[in-house]
Amino acid sequence: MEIAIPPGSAYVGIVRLAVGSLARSAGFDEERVDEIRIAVSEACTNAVLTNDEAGSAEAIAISWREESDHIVVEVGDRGASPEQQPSAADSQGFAPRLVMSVALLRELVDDLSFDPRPGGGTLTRLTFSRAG
Amino acid sequence: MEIAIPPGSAYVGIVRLAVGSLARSAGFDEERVDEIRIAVSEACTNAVLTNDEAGSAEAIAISWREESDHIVVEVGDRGASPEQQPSAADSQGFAPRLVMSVALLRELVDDLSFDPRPGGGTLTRLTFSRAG
Amino acid sequence: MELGLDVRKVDSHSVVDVKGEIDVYTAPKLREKLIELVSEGSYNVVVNLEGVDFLDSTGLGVLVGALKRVKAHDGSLSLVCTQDKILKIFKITGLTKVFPIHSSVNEAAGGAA
Amino acid sequence: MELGLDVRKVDSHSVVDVKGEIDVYTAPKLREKLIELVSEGSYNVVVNLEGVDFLDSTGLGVLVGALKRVKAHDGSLSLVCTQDKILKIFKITGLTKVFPIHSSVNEAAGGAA
Ligand SMILES: Nc1ncnc2c1ncn2[C@@H]1O[C@H](COP(=O)(O)OP(=O)(O)O)[C@@H](O)[C@H]1O
Ligand SMILES: Nc1ncnc2c1ncn2[C@@H]1O[C@H](COP(=O)(O)OP(=O)(O)O)[C@@H](O)[C@H]1O
Repeated sequence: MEIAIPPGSAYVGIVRLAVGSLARSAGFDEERVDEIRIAVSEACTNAVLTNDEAGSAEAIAISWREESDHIVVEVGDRGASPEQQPSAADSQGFAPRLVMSVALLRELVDDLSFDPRPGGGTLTRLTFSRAG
Repeated sequence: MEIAIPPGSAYVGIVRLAVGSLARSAGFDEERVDEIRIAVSEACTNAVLTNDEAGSAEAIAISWREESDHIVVEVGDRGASPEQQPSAADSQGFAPRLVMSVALLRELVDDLSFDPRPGGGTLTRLTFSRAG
Repeated sequence: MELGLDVRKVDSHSVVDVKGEIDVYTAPKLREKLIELVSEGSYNVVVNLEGVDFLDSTGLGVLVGALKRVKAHDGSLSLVCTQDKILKIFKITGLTKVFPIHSSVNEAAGGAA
Repeated sequence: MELGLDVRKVDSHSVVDVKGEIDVYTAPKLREKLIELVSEGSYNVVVNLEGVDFLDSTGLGVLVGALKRVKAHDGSLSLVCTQDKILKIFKITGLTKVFPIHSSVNEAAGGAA
Protein backbone atom coordinates (compact mmCIF):
# COMPACT_ATOMS: atom_id res chain seq x y z
CA MET A 1 0.00 0.00 0.00
CA GLU A 2 1.02 3.61 -0.39
CA ILE A 3 0.77 6.59 1.89
CA ALA A 4 1.56 10.16 0.96
CA ILE A 5 1.92 12.57 3.86
CA PRO A 6 2.42 16.32 3.87
CA PRO A 7 6.01 17.00 4.98
CA GLY A 8 4.96 17.88 8.51
CA SER A 9 6.11 16.25 11.69
CA ALA A 10 2.52 15.62 12.84
CA TYR A 11 2.01 12.92 10.19
CA VAL A 12 4.87 10.61 11.08
CA GLY A 13 2.90 9.09 13.96
CA ILE A 14 0.11 8.14 11.57
CA VAL A 15 2.57 6.28 9.38
CA ARG A 16 3.77 4.45 12.50
CA LEU A 17 0.20 3.39 13.31
CA ALA A 18 -0.37 2.08 9.81
CA VAL A 19 3.00 0.34 9.61
CA GLY A 20 2.56 -1.31 13.01
CA SER A 21 -0.73 -2.77 11.85
CA LEU A 22 0.68 -3.89 8.49
CA ALA A 23 3.71 -5.52 10.14
CA ARG A 24 1.51 -7.35 12.64
CA SER A 25 -0.76 -8.59 9.84
CA ALA A 26 2.32 -9.70 7.92
CA GLY A 27 3.11 -12.07 10.79
CA PHE A 28 6.02 -10.38 12.56
CA ASP A 29 6.23 -10.83 16.33
CA GLU A 30 5.67 -7.84 18.63
CA GLU A 31 9.37 -7.12 19.12
CA ARG A 32 10.01 -7.05 15.38
CA VAL A 33 6.83 -5.02 14.79
CA ASP A 34 8.24 -2.44 17.16
CA GLU A 35 11.60 -2.39 15.38
CA ILE A 36 9.92 -1.99 12.00
CA ARG A 37 7.87 0.91 13.36
CA ILE A 38 11.03 2.59 14.65
CA ALA A 39 12.94 2.11 11.40
CA VAL A 40 10.13 3.39 9.17
CA SER A 41 9.57 6.27 11.57
CA GLU A 42 13.26 7.22 11.36
CA ALA A 43 13.15 7.16 7.57
CA CYS A 44 10.03 9.34 7.55
CA THR A 45 11.49 11.73 10.11
CA ASN A 46 14.62 12.15 8.01
CA ALA A 47 12.43 12.74 4.96
CA VAL A 48 10.33 15.37 6.73
CA LEU A 49 13.37 17.22 8.11
CA THR A 50 15.34 17.01 4.87
CA ASN A 51 12.39 18.24 2.77
CA ASP A 52 12.16 21.12 5.17
CA GLU A 53 15.87 21.91 4.83
CA ALA A 54 15.56 21.72 1.04
CA GLY A 55 12.59 24.09 1.21
CA SER A 56 10.30 21.52 -0.38
CA ALA A 57 6.63 21.33 0.55
CA GLU A 58 6.13 18.24 -1.55
CA ALA A 59 4.49 15.17 -0.03
CA ILE A 60 6.57 12.34 1.38
CA ALA A 61 5.72 9.13 -0.46
CA ILE A 62 5.80 5.92 1.56
CA SER A 63 5.17 2.50 0.08
CA TRP A 64 4.85 -0.90 1.75
CA ARG A 65 5.31 -3.94 -0.46
CA GLU A 66 5.10 -7.55 0.68
CA GLU A 67 7.23 -10.12 -1.11
CA SER A 68 7.31 -13.82 -0.30
CA ASP A 69 10.42 -13.66 1.90
CA HIS A 70 10.72 -9.97 2.74
CA ILE A 71 8.97 -6.63 3.05
CA VAL A 72 10.20 -3.53 1.25
CA VAL A 73 9.38 -0.07 2.56
CA GLU A 74 10.34 2.90 0.43
CA VAL A 75 10.30 6.52 1.55
CA GLY A 76 10.72 9.20 -1.10
CA ASP A 77 11.55 12.83 -0.31
CA ARG A 78 12.97 15.89 -2.07
CA GLY A 79 15.94 16.37 0.24
CA ALA A 80 19.58 15.36 0.49
CA SER A 81 20.64 11.81 1.22
CA PRO A 82 21.90 11.17 4.77
CA GLU A 83 25.10 10.06 3.08
CA GLN A 84 25.63 13.58 1.70
CA GLN A 85 25.21 15.26 5.06
CA PRO A 86 27.80 16.14 7.72
CA SER A 87 28.40 13.30 10.11
CA ALA A 88 31.18 14.69 12.27
CA ALA A 89 30.70 14.64 16.00
CA ASP A 90 30.64 18.01 17.75
CA SER A 91 33.43 19.34 19.98
CA GLN A 92 32.12 17.31 22.91
CA GLY A 93 32.00 14.12 20.86
CA PHE A 94 28.25 13.95 20.33
CA ALA A 95 26.98 12.67 17.01
CA PRO A 96 24.35 14.68 15.14
CA ARG A 97 20.79 13.39 15.21
CA LEU A 98 21.04 12.09 11.67
CA VAL A 99 24.03 9.92 12.51
CA MET A 100 22.08 8.34 15.35
CA SER A 101 19.15 7.87 12.98
CA VAL A 102 21.28 6.08 10.41
CA ALA A 103 22.83 3.93 13.16
CA LEU A 104 19.30 2.89 14.21
CA LEU A 105 18.27 2.23 10.62
CA ARG A 106 21.34 0.07 9.92
CA GLU A 107 20.77 -1.97 13.05
CA LEU A 108 17.03 -2.47 12.67
CA VAL A 109 16.67 -3.26 8.97
CA ASP A 110 18.04 -6.21 7.02
CA ASP A 111 18.99 -4.07 4.06
CA LEU A 112 19.22 -0.30 3.67
CA SER A 113 19.86 1.90 0.64
CA PHE A 114 19.69 5.60 -0.22
CA ASP A 115 19.25 6.35 -3.91
CA PRO A 116 18.75 9.58 -5.85
CA ARG A 117 15.21 10.08 -7.15
CA PRO A 118 14.34 11.28 -10.63
CA GLY A 119 13.45 14.95 -10.19
CA GLY A 120 15.65 15.28 -7.11
CA GLY A 121 15.58 13.98 -3.58
CA THR A 122 16.28 10.67 -1.96
CA LEU A 123 14.59 7.28 -2.00
CA THR A 124 15.28 5.42 1.23
CA ARG A 125 14.65 1.71 0.90
CA LEU A 126 14.28 -0.50 3.97
CA THR A 127 14.10 -4.27 3.63
CA PHE A 128 12.84 -6.54 6.40
CA SER A 129 13.35 -10.29 6.03
CA ARG A 130 10.39 -12.40 6.93
CA ALA A 131 12.66 -15.18 8.14
CA GLY A 132 14.22 -13.30 10.87
CA MET B 1 -2.77 13.16 3.22
CA GLU B 2 -3.33 10.34 0.79
CA ILE B 3 -3.51 6.60 1.22
CA ALA B 4 -3.71 4.05 -1.56
CA ILE B 5 -4.71 0.56 -0.50
CA PRO B 6 -4.89 -2.64 -2.53
CA PRO B 7 -8.57 -3.49 -2.98
CA GLY B 8 -8.51 -6.12 -0.25
CA SER B 9 -10.66 -6.25 2.84
CA ALA B 10 -7.60 -6.54 5.12
CA TYR B 11 -6.56 -2.95 4.45
CA VAL B 12 -9.73 -1.16 5.54
CA GLY B 13 -8.79 -1.47 9.21
CA ILE B 14 -5.53 0.34 8.53
CA VAL B 15 -7.39 3.24 6.99
CA ARG B 16 -9.57 3.34 10.12
CA LEU B 17 -6.48 3.56 12.31
CA ALA B 18 -5.04 6.41 10.28
CA VAL B 19 -8.34 8.28 10.05
CA GLY B 20 -9.01 7.94 13.77
CA SER B 21 -5.66 9.52 14.48
CA LEU B 22 -6.14 12.28 11.91
CA ALA B 23 -9.62 13.11 13.22
CA ARG B 24 -8.37 13.24 16.80
CA SER B 25 -5.51 15.53 15.79
CA ALA B 26 -7.99 17.70 13.91
CA GLY B 27 -9.75 18.35 17.22
CA PHE B 28 -12.92 16.24 16.99
CA ASP B 29 -14.23 14.74 20.23
CA GLU B 30 -14.12 10.98 20.75
CA GLU B 31 -17.74 10.41 19.72
CA ARG B 32 -17.26 12.27 16.46
CA VAL B 33 -13.89 10.58 15.87
CA ASP B 34 -15.72 7.29 16.11
CA GLU B 35 -18.42 8.41 13.66
CA ILE B 36 -15.80 9.63 11.20
CA ARG B 37 -14.00 6.28 11.42
CA ILE B 38 -17.27 4.44 10.73
CA ALA B 39 -18.20 6.63 7.78
CA VAL B 40 -14.77 6.43 6.13
CA SER B 41 -14.70 2.70 6.78
CA GLU B 42 -18.10 2.29 5.08
CA ALA B 43 -16.91 4.24 2.04
CA CYS B 44 -13.74 2.12 1.82
CA THR B 45 -15.70 -1.10 2.29
CA ASN B 46 -18.06 -0.17 -0.53
CA ALA B 47 -15.04 0.70 -2.70
CA VAL B 48 -13.32 -2.62 -1.97
CA LEU B 49 -16.48 -4.66 -2.65
CA THR B 50 -17.47 -2.70 -5.73
CA ASN B 51 -13.95 -2.93 -7.23
CA ASP B 52 -14.18 -6.64 -6.66
CA GLU B 53 -17.57 -6.86 -8.40
CA ALA B 54 -16.19 -4.80 -11.30
CA GLY B 55 -13.23 -7.18 -11.51
CA SER B 56 -10.78 -4.35 -10.87
CA ALA B 57 -7.57 -4.94 -8.95
CA GLU B 58 -6.74 -1.26 -8.97
CA ALA B 59 -5.83 0.48 -5.73
CA ILE B 60 -8.45 2.37 -3.74
CA ALA B 61 -7.35 6.00 -3.38
CA ILE B 62 -8.27 7.74 -0.14
CA SER B 63 -7.52 11.38 0.57
CA TRP B 64 -7.94 13.44 3.73
CA ARG B 65 -7.99 17.23 3.32
CA GLU B 66 -8.41 19.74 6.13
CA GLU B 67 -10.14 23.02 5.36
CA SER B 68 -10.75 25.79 7.86
CA ASP B 69 -14.33 24.79 8.67
CA HIS B 70 -14.56 21.21 7.42
CA ILE B 71 -12.71 18.05 6.50
CA VAL B 72 -13.12 16.39 3.11
CA VAL B 73 -12.44 12.68 2.67
CA GLU B 74 -12.51 11.27 -0.84
CA VAL B 75 -12.51 7.59 -1.73
CA GLY B 76 -11.94 6.64 -5.36
CA ASP B 77 -12.68 3.20 -6.78
CA ARG B 78 -13.29 1.56 -10.16
CA GLY B 79 -16.75 0.24 -9.38
CA ALA B 80 -20.38 1.27 -9.69
CA SER B 81 -21.88 4.04 -7.61
CA PRO B 82 -24.14 2.90 -4.77
CA GLU B 83 -26.81 4.98 -6.50
CA GLN B 84 -26.64 2.69 -9.54
CA GLN B 85 -27.06 -0.48 -7.53
CA PRO B 86 -30.23 -2.37 -6.55
CA SER B 87 -31.71 -1.07 -3.34
CA ALA B 88 -34.89 -3.14 -3.09
CA ALA B 89 -35.50 -5.01 0.13
CA ASP B 90 -35.67 -8.79 -0.12
CA SER B 91 -38.88 -10.85 0.23
CA GLN B 92 -38.62 -10.69 4.01
CA GLY B 93 -38.19 -6.92 3.98
CA PHE B 94 -34.46 -6.80 4.69
CA ALA B 95 -32.40 -4.13 3.00
CA PRO B 96 -29.20 -5.14 1.22
CA ARG B 97 -25.92 -4.36 2.96
CA LEU B 98 -25.23 -1.43 0.64
CA VAL B 99 -28.50 0.26 1.56
CA MET B 100 -27.57 0.03 5.25
CA SER B 101 -24.14 1.38 4.38
CA VAL B 102 -25.56 4.39 2.58
CA ALA B 103 -27.99 4.99 5.47
CA LEU B 104 -25.02 5.07 7.85
CA LEU B 105 -23.06 7.36 5.55
CA ARG B 106 -25.96 9.81 5.18
CA GLU B 107 -26.48 9.94 8.93
CA LEU B 108 -22.83 10.26 9.94
CA VAL B 109 -21.50 12.79 7.43
CA ASP B 110 -22.49 16.41 6.93
CA ASP B 111 -22.36 16.13 3.17
CA LEU B 112 -22.18 13.11 0.88
CA SER B 113 -21.74 12.79 -2.87
CA PHE B 114 -21.04 10.03 -5.38
CA ASP B 115 -19.49 11.19 -8.65
CA PRO B 116 -18.22 9.36 -11.70
CA ARG B 117 -14.42 9.30 -12.03
CA PRO B 118 -12.50 9.95 -15.20
CA GLY B 119 -11.49 6.49 -16.45
CA GLY B 120 -14.45 4.84 -14.74
CA GLY B 121 -15.49 4.17 -11.19
CA THR B 122 -16.88 6.28 -8.37
CA LEU B 123 -15.53 9.08 -6.24
CA THR B 124 -17.26 9.10 -2.86
CA ARG B 125 -16.86 12.43 -1.09
CA LEU B 126 -17.55 12.74 2.65
CA THR B 127 -17.59 16.14 4.31
CA PHE B 128 -17.36 16.59 8.07
CA SER B 129 -18.04 20.05 9.51
CA ARG B 130 -15.63 21.19 12.15
CA ALA B 131 -18.38 23.12 13.88
CA GLY B 132 -19.83 19.90 15.00
CA MET C 1 -6.79 -7.96 12.86
CA GLU C 2 -8.21 -10.75 14.97
CA LEU C 3 -11.85 -11.46 15.70
CA GLY C 4 -12.42 -13.47 18.86
CA LEU C 5 -15.33 -15.92 18.65
CA ASP C 6 -16.18 -18.08 21.65
CA VAL C 7 -19.27 -20.24 21.79
CA ARG C 8 -20.90 -21.45 24.99
CA LYS C 9 -24.25 -22.90 26.03
CA VAL C 10 -26.54 -20.94 28.39
CA ASP C 11 -29.70 -22.97 29.00
CA SER C 12 -31.06 -23.79 25.57
CA HIS C 13 -29.18 -20.96 23.85
CA SER C 14 -25.88 -20.90 22.03
CA VAL C 15 -24.05 -17.75 23.03
CA VAL C 16 -21.35 -16.36 20.76
CA ASP C 17 -19.03 -13.95 22.56
CA VAL C 18 -17.51 -11.70 19.91
CA LYS C 19 -14.32 -9.76 20.61
CA GLY C 20 -12.70 -7.17 18.37
CA GLU C 21 -13.74 -5.36 15.22
CA ILE C 22 -16.46 -6.71 12.92
CA ASP C 23 -15.68 -5.28 9.49
CA VAL C 24 -15.41 -6.39 5.87
CA TYR C 25 -12.28 -8.38 6.74
CA THR C 26 -13.51 -10.18 9.83
CA ALA C 27 -17.26 -10.45 9.15
CA PRO C 28 -16.85 -13.62 7.03
CA LYS C 29 -15.43 -15.42 10.09
CA LEU C 30 -18.50 -14.49 12.12
CA ARG C 31 -20.73 -15.55 9.22
CA GLU C 32 -19.06 -18.98 9.06
CA LYS C 33 -19.39 -19.47 12.80
CA LEU C 34 -23.10 -18.62 12.72
CA ILE C 35 -23.72 -20.89 9.74
CA GLU C 36 -21.89 -23.69 11.57
CA LEU C 37 -24.09 -23.26 14.65
CA VAL C 38 -27.30 -23.42 12.67
CA SER C 39 -26.10 -26.43 10.69
CA GLU C 40 -25.38 -28.17 14.00
CA GLY C 41 -28.95 -27.55 15.09
CA SER C 42 -28.50 -24.48 17.29
CA TYR C 43 -31.52 -22.38 16.36
CA ASN C 44 -31.61 -20.14 19.40
CA VAL C 45 -28.56 -17.99 19.19
CA VAL C 46 -27.34 -15.04 21.26
CA VAL C 47 -24.61 -12.87 19.80
CA ASN C 48 -22.84 -10.99 22.58
CA LEU C 49 -21.46 -7.73 21.19
CA GLU C 50 -20.16 -6.35 24.49
CA GLY C 51 -16.55 -7.00 23.46
CA VAL C 52 -16.98 -5.44 20.02
CA ASP C 53 -15.16 -2.16 19.32
CA PHE C 54 -16.36 -1.66 15.79
CA LEU C 55 -19.37 -2.76 13.77
CA ASP C 56 -20.35 -1.67 10.28
CA SER C 57 -22.74 -2.63 7.49
CA THR C 58 -20.88 -5.86 6.73
CA GLY C 59 -21.41 -6.96 10.33
CA LEU C 60 -25.06 -5.97 10.13
CA GLY C 61 -25.36 -7.94 6.89
CA VAL C 62 -24.00 -11.05 8.58
CA LEU C 63 -26.38 -10.68 11.53
CA VAL C 64 -29.34 -10.23 9.18
CA GLY C 65 -28.25 -13.29 7.21
CA ALA C 66 -28.05 -15.34 10.42
CA LEU C 67 -31.44 -14.07 11.55
CA LYS C 68 -32.98 -15.34 8.32
CA ARG C 69 -31.32 -18.71 8.83
CA VAL C 70 -32.58 -19.24 12.40
CA LYS C 71 -36.04 -17.95 11.48
CA ALA C 72 -36.20 -20.63 8.77
CA HIS C 73 -35.99 -23.09 11.69
CA ASP C 74 -38.41 -21.14 13.88
CA GLY C 75 -35.45 -20.10 15.97
CA SER C 76 -34.30 -16.77 17.39
CA LEU C 77 -31.31 -14.49 17.18
CA SER C 78 -30.86 -11.99 19.99
CA LEU C 79 -28.09 -9.55 20.64
CA VAL C 80 -26.41 -8.32 23.78
CA CYS C 81 -25.28 -4.73 23.51
CA THR C 82 -25.11 -1.77 25.89
CA GLN C 83 -22.47 0.31 24.11
CA ASP C 84 -23.89 3.54 22.72
CA LYS C 85 -21.58 3.61 19.72
CA ILE C 86 -22.69 0.13 18.65
CA LEU C 87 -26.39 0.69 19.45
CA LYS C 88 -26.23 3.80 17.26
CA ILE C 89 -25.43 1.60 14.22
CA PHE C 90 -28.57 -0.50 14.82
CA LYS C 91 -30.70 2.60 15.35
CA ILE C 92 -29.59 4.38 12.19
CA THR C 93 -30.28 1.31 10.05
CA GLY C 94 -33.65 0.56 11.67
CA LEU C 95 -32.46 -2.81 12.95
CA THR C 96 -33.45 -2.14 16.56
CA LYS C 97 -36.91 -3.15 15.34
CA VAL C 98 -35.58 -6.38 13.85
CA PHE C 99 -33.30 -7.71 16.58
CA PRO C 100 -34.18 -8.18 20.25
CA ILE C 101 -31.34 -6.27 21.94
CA HIS C 102 -30.62 -7.11 25.57
CA SER C 103 -28.30 -5.65 28.17
CA SER C 104 -26.92 -8.97 29.41
CA VAL C 105 -26.43 -12.52 28.22
CA ASN C 106 -28.65 -13.85 31.00
CA GLU C 107 -31.45 -11.54 29.97
CA ALA C 108 -31.03 -12.59 26.33
CA ALA C 109 -30.87 -16.32 27.08
CA GLY C 110 -33.69 -16.12 29.62
CA GLY C 111 -36.07 -14.42 27.21
CA ALA C 112 -38.57 -16.31 25.05
CA ALA C 113 -37.00 -18.40 22.32
CA MET D 1 -0.59 13.00 19.63
CA GLU D 2 -0.07 14.24 23.15
CA LEU D 3 3.13 14.20 25.14
CA GLY D 4 2.63 14.29 28.90
CA LEU D 5 5.27 16.27 30.79
CA ASP D 6 5.03 16.56 34.57
CA VAL D 7 7.79 18.09 36.65
CA ARG D 8 8.33 17.38 40.33
CA LYS D 9 11.11 17.86 42.87
CA VAL D 10 12.77 14.81 44.46
CA ASP D 11 15.45 15.99 46.87
CA SER D 12 17.68 18.32 44.89
CA HIS D 13 16.61 16.90 41.54
CA SER D 14 13.98 18.02 39.07
CA VAL D 15 12.20 14.94 37.78
CA VAL D 16 10.38 15.11 34.45
CA ASP D 17 7.84 12.31 34.05
CA VAL D 18 7.32 11.83 30.32
CA LYS D 19 4.23 10.05 29.00
CA GLY D 20 3.55 9.09 25.40
CA GLU D 21 5.58 9.03 22.22
CA ILE D 22 8.71 11.15 21.80
CA ASP D 23 9.09 11.70 18.07
CA VAL D 24 9.77 14.50 15.61
CA TYR D 25 6.37 16.02 16.42
CA THR D 26 6.51 15.92 20.20
CA ALA D 27 10.27 16.21 20.84
CA PRO D 28 10.22 20.03 20.60
CA LYS D 29 7.84 20.12 23.60
CA LEU D 30 10.28 18.07 25.65
CA ARG D 31 13.15 20.28 24.48
CA GLU D 32 11.32 23.45 25.59
CA LYS D 33 10.53 21.95 28.97
CA LEU D 34 14.16 20.97 29.54
CA ILE D 35 15.41 24.40 28.43
CA GLU D 36 12.92 26.01 30.81
CA LEU D 37 14.17 23.91 33.74
CA VAL D 38 17.81 24.82 33.12
CA SER D 39 16.97 28.49 32.68
CA GLU D 40 15.20 28.37 36.06
CA GLY D 41 18.36 27.00 37.64
CA SER D 42 17.54 23.28 37.76
CA TYR D 43 20.85 21.73 36.81
CA ASN D 44 20.26 18.23 38.20
CA VAL D 45 17.58 16.73 36.05
CA VAL D 46 16.06 13.25 35.92
CA VAL D 47 14.04 12.33 32.84
CA ASN D 48 11.71 9.46 33.66
CA LEU D 49 11.04 7.47 30.48
CA GLU D 50 8.97 4.71 32.12
CA GLY D 51 5.77 6.07 30.56
CA VAL D 52 7.29 6.44 27.10
CA ASP D 53 6.02 4.11 24.36
CA PHE D 54 8.21 5.36 21.57
CA LEU D 55 11.58 7.09 21.35
CA ASP D 56 13.60 7.83 18.24
CA SER D 57 16.60 9.87 17.13
CA THR D 58 14.77 13.18 17.61
CA GLY D 59 14.16 12.28 21.25
CA LEU D 60 17.79 11.25 21.63
CA GLY D 61 18.85 14.55 20.05
CA VAL D 62 16.81 16.47 22.61
CA LEU D 63 18.27 14.48 25.51
CA VAL D 64 21.81 15.05 24.21
CA GLY D 65 21.08 18.77 23.83
CA ALA D 66 19.80 18.91 27.42
CA LEU D 67 22.83 17.00 28.69
CA LYS D 68 25.12 19.61 27.13
CA ARG D 69 23.10 22.37 28.76
CA VAL D 70 23.24 20.93 32.30
CA LYS D 71 26.93 20.02 31.91
CA ALA D 72 27.63 23.67 31.09
CA HIS D 73 26.40 24.34 34.65
CA ASP D 74 28.22 21.36 36.13
CA GLY D 75 24.90 19.65 36.46
CA SER D 76 23.66 16.15 35.61
CA LEU D 77 21.06 14.53 33.45
CA SER D 78 20.03 11.00 34.35
CA LEU D 79 17.39 8.79 32.85
CA VAL D 80 14.97 6.27 34.31
CA CYS D 81 14.28 3.41 31.96
CA THR D 82 13.65 -0.31 32.36
CA GLN D 83 11.82 -1.02 29.11
CA ASP D 84 13.84 -3.20 26.76
CA LYS D 85 12.49 -1.58 23.62
CA ILE D 86 13.59 1.88 24.82
CA LEU D 87 16.92 0.71 26.25
CA LYS D 88 17.65 -0.84 22.86
CA ILE D 89 17.58 2.64 21.26
CA PHE D 90 20.23 3.89 23.70
CA LYS D 91 22.37 0.80 23.19
CA ILE D 92 22.36 0.95 19.39
CA THR D 93 23.39 4.61 19.40
CA GLY D 94 26.07 4.16 22.06
CA LEU D 95 24.30 6.52 24.46
CA THR D 96 24.26 4.04 27.34
CA LYS D 97 27.84 5.26 27.87
CA VAL D 98 26.74 8.89 27.89
CA PHE D 99 23.66 8.85 30.13
CA PRO D 100 23.41 7.33 33.59
CA ILE D 101 20.38 5.05 33.19
CA HIS D 102 18.59 4.00 36.37
CA SER D 103 15.76 1.63 37.09
CA SER D 104 13.81 3.96 39.38
CA VAL D 105 13.40 7.65 40.05
CA ASN D 106 14.61 7.22 43.62
CA GLU D 107 17.77 5.53 42.42
CA ALA D 108 18.33 8.29 39.87
CA ALA D 109 17.67 11.14 42.30
CA GLY D 110 19.60 9.47 45.09
CA GLY D 111 22.73 9.02 42.99
CA ALA D 112 25.57 11.53 42.98
CA ALA D 113 24.74 14.78 41.24
N1 LIG E 1 -19.30 -10.72 1.06
C1 LIG E 1 -20.18 -9.91 1.64
N2 LIG E 1 -19.71 -8.77 2.15
C2 LIG E 1 -20.54 -7.93 2.72
N3 LIG E 1 -21.85 -8.12 2.87
C3 LIG E 1 -22.37 -9.22 2.38
C4 LIG E 1 -21.57 -10.18 1.75
N4 LIG E 1 -22.36 -11.19 1.39
C5 LIG E 1 -23.59 -10.86 1.76
N5 LIG E 1 -23.60 -9.67 2.37
C6 LIG E 1 -24.75 -8.99 2.93
O1 LIG E 1 -25.18 -9.74 4.02
C7 LIG E 1 -26.60 -9.67 4.11
C8 LIG E 1 -27.14 -11.02 4.20
O2 LIG E 1 -26.84 -11.64 2.99
P1 LIG E 1 -27.68 -12.88 2.54
O3 LIG E 1 -27.15 -13.33 1.23
O4 LIG E 1 -29.13 -12.56 2.65
O5 LIG E 1 -27.30 -13.88 3.69
P2 LIG E 1 -26.31 -15.07 3.68
O6 LIG E 1 -25.43 -14.98 2.46
O7 LIG E 1 -25.54 -14.84 4.95
O8 LIG E 1 -27.23 -16.24 3.69
C9 LIG E 1 -27.10 -8.93 2.91
O9 LIG E 1 -27.47 -7.67 3.34
C10 LIG E 1 -25.91 -8.90 1.98
O10 LIG E 1 -25.88 -7.67 1.29
N1 LIG F 1 14.29 20.42 14.90
C1 LIG F 1 15.01 19.35 15.21
N2 LIG F 1 14.49 18.16 14.94
C2 LIG F 1 15.20 17.07 15.23
N3 LIG F 1 16.40 17.05 15.78
C3 LIG F 1 16.96 18.21 16.07
C4 LIG F 1 16.31 19.41 15.80
N4 LIG F 1 17.10 20.39 16.23
C5 LIG F 1 18.19 19.82 16.72
N5 LIG F 1 18.12 18.50 16.63
C6 LIG F 1 19.12 17.52 17.07
O1 LIG F 1 19.18 17.57 18.44
C7 LIG F 1 20.51 17.33 18.88
C8 LIG F 1 20.90 18.38 19.83
O2 LIG F 1 20.93 19.57 19.10
P1 LIG F 1 21.79 20.77 19.62
O3 LIG F 1 21.65 21.87 18.67
O4 LIG F 1 23.15 20.26 19.98
O5 LIG F 1 21.05 21.06 20.97
P2 LIG F 1 20.03 22.17 21.30
O6 LIG F 1 19.54 22.81 20.03
O7 LIG F 1 18.95 21.42 22.02
O8 LIG F 1 20.83 23.09 22.15
C9 LIG F 1 21.38 17.28 17.68
O9 LIG F 1 21.72 15.93 17.49
C10 LIG F 1 20.50 17.81 16.57
O10 LIG F 1 20.75 17.11 15.38
